[in-house]
Amino acid sequence: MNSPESSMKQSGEVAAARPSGRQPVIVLGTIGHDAHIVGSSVLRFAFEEAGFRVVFLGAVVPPEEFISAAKESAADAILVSSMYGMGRIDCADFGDKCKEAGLGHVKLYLGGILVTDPEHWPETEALFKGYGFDRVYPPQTKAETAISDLKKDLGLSS
Amino acid sequence: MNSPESSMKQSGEVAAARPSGRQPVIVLGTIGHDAHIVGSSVLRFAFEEAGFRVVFLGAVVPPEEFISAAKESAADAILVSSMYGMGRIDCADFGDKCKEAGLGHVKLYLGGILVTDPEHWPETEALFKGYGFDRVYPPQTKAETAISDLKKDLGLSS
Amino acid sequence: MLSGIDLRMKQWDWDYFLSERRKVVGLWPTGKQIESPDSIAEAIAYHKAQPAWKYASLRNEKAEKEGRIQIVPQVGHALVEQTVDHIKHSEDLSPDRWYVLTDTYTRKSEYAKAQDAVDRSRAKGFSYLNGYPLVAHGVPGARAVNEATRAAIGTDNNDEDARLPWEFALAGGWTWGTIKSIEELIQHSRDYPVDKNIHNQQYIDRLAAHFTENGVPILRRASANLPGWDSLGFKVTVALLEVLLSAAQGVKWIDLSLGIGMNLLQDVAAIQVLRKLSREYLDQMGCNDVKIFSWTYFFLGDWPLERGQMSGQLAWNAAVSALAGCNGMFIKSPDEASTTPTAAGFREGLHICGQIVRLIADQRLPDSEDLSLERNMMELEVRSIMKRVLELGDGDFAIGGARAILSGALDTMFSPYKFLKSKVKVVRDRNGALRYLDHGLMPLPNEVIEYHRSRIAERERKENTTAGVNWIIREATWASRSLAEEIAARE
Amino acid sequence: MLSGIDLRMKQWDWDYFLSERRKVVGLWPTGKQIESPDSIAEAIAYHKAQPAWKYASLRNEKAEKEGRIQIVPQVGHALVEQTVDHIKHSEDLSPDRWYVLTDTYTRKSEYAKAQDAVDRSRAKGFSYLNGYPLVAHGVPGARAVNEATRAAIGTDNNDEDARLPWEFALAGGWTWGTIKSIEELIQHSRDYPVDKNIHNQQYIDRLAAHFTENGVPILRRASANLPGWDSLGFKVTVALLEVLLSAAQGVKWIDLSLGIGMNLLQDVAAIQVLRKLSREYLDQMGCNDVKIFSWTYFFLGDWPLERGQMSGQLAWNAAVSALAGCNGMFIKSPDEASTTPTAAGFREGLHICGQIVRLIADQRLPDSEDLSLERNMMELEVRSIMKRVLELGDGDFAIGGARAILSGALDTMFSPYKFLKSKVKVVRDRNGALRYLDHGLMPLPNEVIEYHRSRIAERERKENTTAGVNWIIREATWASRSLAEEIAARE
Ligand code: B12
Ligand code: B12
Repeated sequence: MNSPESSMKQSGEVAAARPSGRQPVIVLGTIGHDAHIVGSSVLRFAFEEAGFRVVFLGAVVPPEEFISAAKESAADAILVSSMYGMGRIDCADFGDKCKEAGLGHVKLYLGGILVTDPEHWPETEALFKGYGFDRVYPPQTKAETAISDLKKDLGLSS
Repeated sequence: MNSPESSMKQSGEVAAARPSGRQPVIVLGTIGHDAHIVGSSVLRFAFEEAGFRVVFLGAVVPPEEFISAAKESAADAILVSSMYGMGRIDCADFGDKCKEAGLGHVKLYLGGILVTDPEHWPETEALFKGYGFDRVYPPQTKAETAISDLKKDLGLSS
Repeated sequence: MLSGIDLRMKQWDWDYFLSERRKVVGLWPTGKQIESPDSIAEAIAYHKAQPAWKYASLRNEKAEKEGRIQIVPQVGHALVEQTVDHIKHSEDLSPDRWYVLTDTYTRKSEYAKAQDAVDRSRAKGFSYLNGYPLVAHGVPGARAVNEATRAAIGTDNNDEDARLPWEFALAGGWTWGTIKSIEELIQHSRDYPVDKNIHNQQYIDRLAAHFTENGVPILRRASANLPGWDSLGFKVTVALLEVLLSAAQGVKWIDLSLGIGMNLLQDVAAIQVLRKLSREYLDQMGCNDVKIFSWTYFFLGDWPLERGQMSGQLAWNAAVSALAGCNGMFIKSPDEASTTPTAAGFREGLHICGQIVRLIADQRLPDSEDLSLERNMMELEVRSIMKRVLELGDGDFAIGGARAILSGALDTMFSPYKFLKSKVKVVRDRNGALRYLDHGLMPLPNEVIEYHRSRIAERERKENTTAGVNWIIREATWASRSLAEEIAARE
Repeated sequence: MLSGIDLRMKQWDWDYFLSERRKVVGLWPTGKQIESPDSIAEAIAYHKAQPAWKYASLRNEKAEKEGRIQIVPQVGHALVEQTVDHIKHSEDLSPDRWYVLTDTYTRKSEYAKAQDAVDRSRAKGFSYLNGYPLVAHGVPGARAVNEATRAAIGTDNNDEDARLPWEFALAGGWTWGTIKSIEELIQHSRDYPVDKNIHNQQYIDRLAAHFTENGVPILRRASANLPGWDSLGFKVTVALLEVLLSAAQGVKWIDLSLGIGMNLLQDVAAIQVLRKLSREYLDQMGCNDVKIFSWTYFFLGDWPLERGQMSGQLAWNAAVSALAGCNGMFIKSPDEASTTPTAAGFREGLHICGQIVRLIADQRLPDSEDLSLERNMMELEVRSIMKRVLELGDGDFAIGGARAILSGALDTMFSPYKFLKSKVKVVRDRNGALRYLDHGLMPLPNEVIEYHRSRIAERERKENTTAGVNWIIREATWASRSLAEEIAARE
């Protein structure tokens, strides 16, 4: 595993571009007032190890910042983490905002602990897909799952 | 609390007869091959304290021994404990045996952990009432409950 | 970041407090309920009519005398009724206090958004908020919650600016709440000025002290609710600083609560060191009359989704707390990993932890060489950082604490706070104790650094690997991984 | 009661064993499956074809090397399919062994009744039996259960006469099981002769030893599965005697398992004393090649019905076991207080205890003055009883053990056995450690008696009561009482 000497919260160094093709880029962070940064940190290291360039925004990130970072980095995907239960409000128009910003082609993934009350997962999933996310993950989804999904969605594997 | 100096497994001394009326008598023990003696020991001390004479048979007691002890002591009630799960078989004809022995007037109480598989309590209760028990108790019934029921059933309280 | 306000560790003038207060009560319309100058006296009168068992402070004293360990669950939903129902659901289990978490909007002073979410919650019949909106429901709400139970109600509202929520808590008869003067930004903030945050907490301390001076013994809880992956010595230092800052404002009753790391010896050592040093520093400040109590806060790290594993982890946290002989524990529920805790969940948590407390009763971890070594090392660590804080503050812990956070003298791994150095790296040793792999710019004595290194080296030898970021990442999900999946991967 | 047979602690002649065996296999028709003289060799061949992980003995050795703590759940229903389903339900959690309890009829050699209950269970689709009828299902049944899992299968059939069930266990490829040469009657019997019971266990030991001599390392578990209210020193003595009796027959792999009393220090002391003295006495007997392992068996006392309390108690038992650093633990399930354990129940038990083991990992209770005092006292106690046993047996532990039970040198409170003195009274001290209120006729050194008394006196002072039978009765439901009811009664 590559072990960046940077601090645990800032964006890591760009991993060497993969030999063939452009290195895929993701923007990653925890949305809204949400301070939970550990889960996204785990994702960040796993995606870097898997060969992605990760623009890591840390926690307490306004939706707009995800969008501007995705534009700047020409990201292939935005991965949003929401842990603190306010995702229902924070994420309500995220898909629309991305489209408005011309990011309609960017994959939108969401994970964490999305709602405050115990809820049947398919309902939660449907709710957030309705907000424009391509994939929505239940609590404690492993980084590997998202990596393999994203590789598939970006046509990097089948 | 009276604290008999006898060993924990033999029958305790007869408590002083209550001033008015005959001291009520119970026969108590754990039925069949059942070795669990602690629950019955707890009952024994509680009933003695409540003024009953307790003929304590200990554990691993054949049904016949309950009956002969009840006859000998002119018992008002037989309290059977069954903990090990074989009550369904051990107790199947207990009521009939008592009736045959001329103990139709004796109250029959049963408690412990009566069946091996998780079961809806009303079913278990009905099963054992069908075997001739007047009262059937779920796991961890307190001695006080049985004492107050028995006082009621014997007309010692209302 | 510093805003440059004048920050000192000395008690505020009451007039200064009152002038600040006029701004605070104006932050949101419900503030009208308490804007009159008489409102404080009225609140004090309400408190005084309460029986002794409504006071967390007095409960502490009584429980300590009886050698009884207190148990405190948490609650907080969008509506008063939801919150009250949740509390009532466990009233027969007689928790000593309820720990009311406020929602994120209230914490972030976004009172309008909180109100909006309350309206939506009422309309939809569920809770849109991850906590109880103390400001939106104002004094009537706080009193309704308070009067729903025999337990002592307290608040954990402590984000950047918790002044208005605290006004409602105290007006509502709540008798205790959390201090986060040092740790707050490290935990929840991106870029708030650290001096202003401490200043806001001083406001709350001053208010609590005023109640206490007037015969209402309000308790403040120095939380060190920092993530479960943090160094214990760091947490002890943070809590100690918070204790001193509160005492300086006149607070007289303080919980020393410590987030459990889950290594029994290290947690017990930390609890003992925090108690010893708090007493020592308080006495040096002339605060011999400040009463302190030891508490734990359950592991603030990864909890498993699987219910059996979850029960085991809850029980272990309770066992560590009881074996440490603390006065009480802030527990979690089996819902921890999946939702905002439910009423049924906390009932189960109370049963699990209550049974542990019953079984452990007076059993304590006996002193031993291992424990004393751990304690000595931690004491060296804390004293050394405290010395630096004082130097940085030119003799003042308030501004020193602020500068320590910015300069890396106080530092930790995972934080959203932009101005924290985040150069520290902490890993677990073979016993699960937390050790500095990299202490960044923290002023640790060499002996301590060597001690931590040697413990890490033990695990390296045992596992035949090298400590590094890969350990940290793996440990982020150490406790929560599914046992079945772990076994499948091993085989 | 003694039957008067010739009982000595020396290895049986193989020919004597074989002559006994001819009677044993005739006890029930399924015995035909193994009556041929070749059947033992055939069973040994079946065993030899099994991989190393089917052996409890080798698993012990491997786990000890890796410092891994093993977890063993229990199972046993009337039908093979029910039993296999139960096992499969937790296969992904990879328990190290399964502990197969047989049913009461099989335990009491009432094989006809067991067969009848099997038929009824098959007809009704549920289990009429509180365990697995090992004799009724014979070799095919035992092998089917064995082949259903990667775990090492073993038996707990050990009532008065467990010889035939053990024949089936070993023929079925099961690699371990319990010894109850001393404790059996105290636990389950009314009036069986104590010398005959030991003799029956010698049969099993001799059979296990024969397998071992032939390259199949069968493990015997000295259980001391005595009630959770018994003195720990008494349990250690019982286990130690059982270890020696088995070793004398040639058994080479032995678990020293100890029923937990739930006071951490006392349980750890007991585990340490049992290990130390077992090694010492074995070596003195020239049995340096006998391998011993430390195990716990979860509290054999009252378990609560309430699920949360139950989870807490399970976790505490697991924590004590792990902190003691034992090689493994025999766990219970959340169904303990209400039914024969279900498959789902044991899955949950495995999760609860597995999480505790993960969290505690290499953490151990460090040595301390308190622990060493407890250990020293217990060692004095055990040595003193062992000396008396040897005297009673004129230098022989087998007949000495039998006489000790009858004379009160080995004695305990709650037993159905008519010929036990039952003069002993044991109560808990303020830390929940078990202490002799009355040691009856047990030959305890004065120092030990005083030590126990002084601990009881501490609790008397604390509670301002006098120790007596009322304590014993109250403690019979100490752990299982409903927390809510207890609180209601207090208030
Ligand atoms: C540690 C913690 C904290 C720490 C955070 C420290 C830090 N610097 O990050 C502190 C103490 C600061 C904290 C504060 C709060 N917390 Co908190 N916290 C936790 C806790 C215990 C662990 C979270 C964690 O770090 N887990 C470890 C990491 C590695 O796992 P993870 O985050 O789940 O991430 C993994 C997966 O989920 C996945 N994943 C995550 N995001 C995404 C996104 C995508 C796209 C994908 C594919 C995958 C993915 O990847 C990771 C690797 O597998 C959880 C409960 C739990 N889960 O055990 C509560 C929890 C998240 N907190 C909660 C709450 C309410 C709060 C507070 C409001 C109140 C409080 N307790 O003080 C504040 C809110 C602060 C804020 N403004 O956000 C609630 C949220 C409830 C809800 N959703 O309804 C939880 C669930 C606890 C609870 N049950 O009450 N918390
Ligand atoms: C201690 C114990 C043992 C000890 C008994 C020691 C002794 N000398 O008594 C030993 C180790 C010997 C033992 C052996 C066995 N046990 Co056992 N044992 C227990 C245990 C853990 C506690 C029982 C106890 O003493 N509780 C404390 C007393 C005070 O409470 P109590 O017995 O429930 O009694 C109270 C009430 O129920 C009530 N009550 C009881 N009877 C009656 C009757 C009436 C009329 C009334 C009104 C009230 C009443 O009064 C008491 C006071 O409140 C239970 C599980 C549990 N409950 O926690 C298993 C348990 C009873 N045992 C069980 C089994 C299967 C066995 C064994 C077959 C297998 C084994 N584990 O080795 C053998 C059987 C031996 C035999 N031939 O009977 C099962 C029974 C399963 C079932 N019913 O389907 C249980 C439930 C454990 C389990 N879940 O597997 N056991």
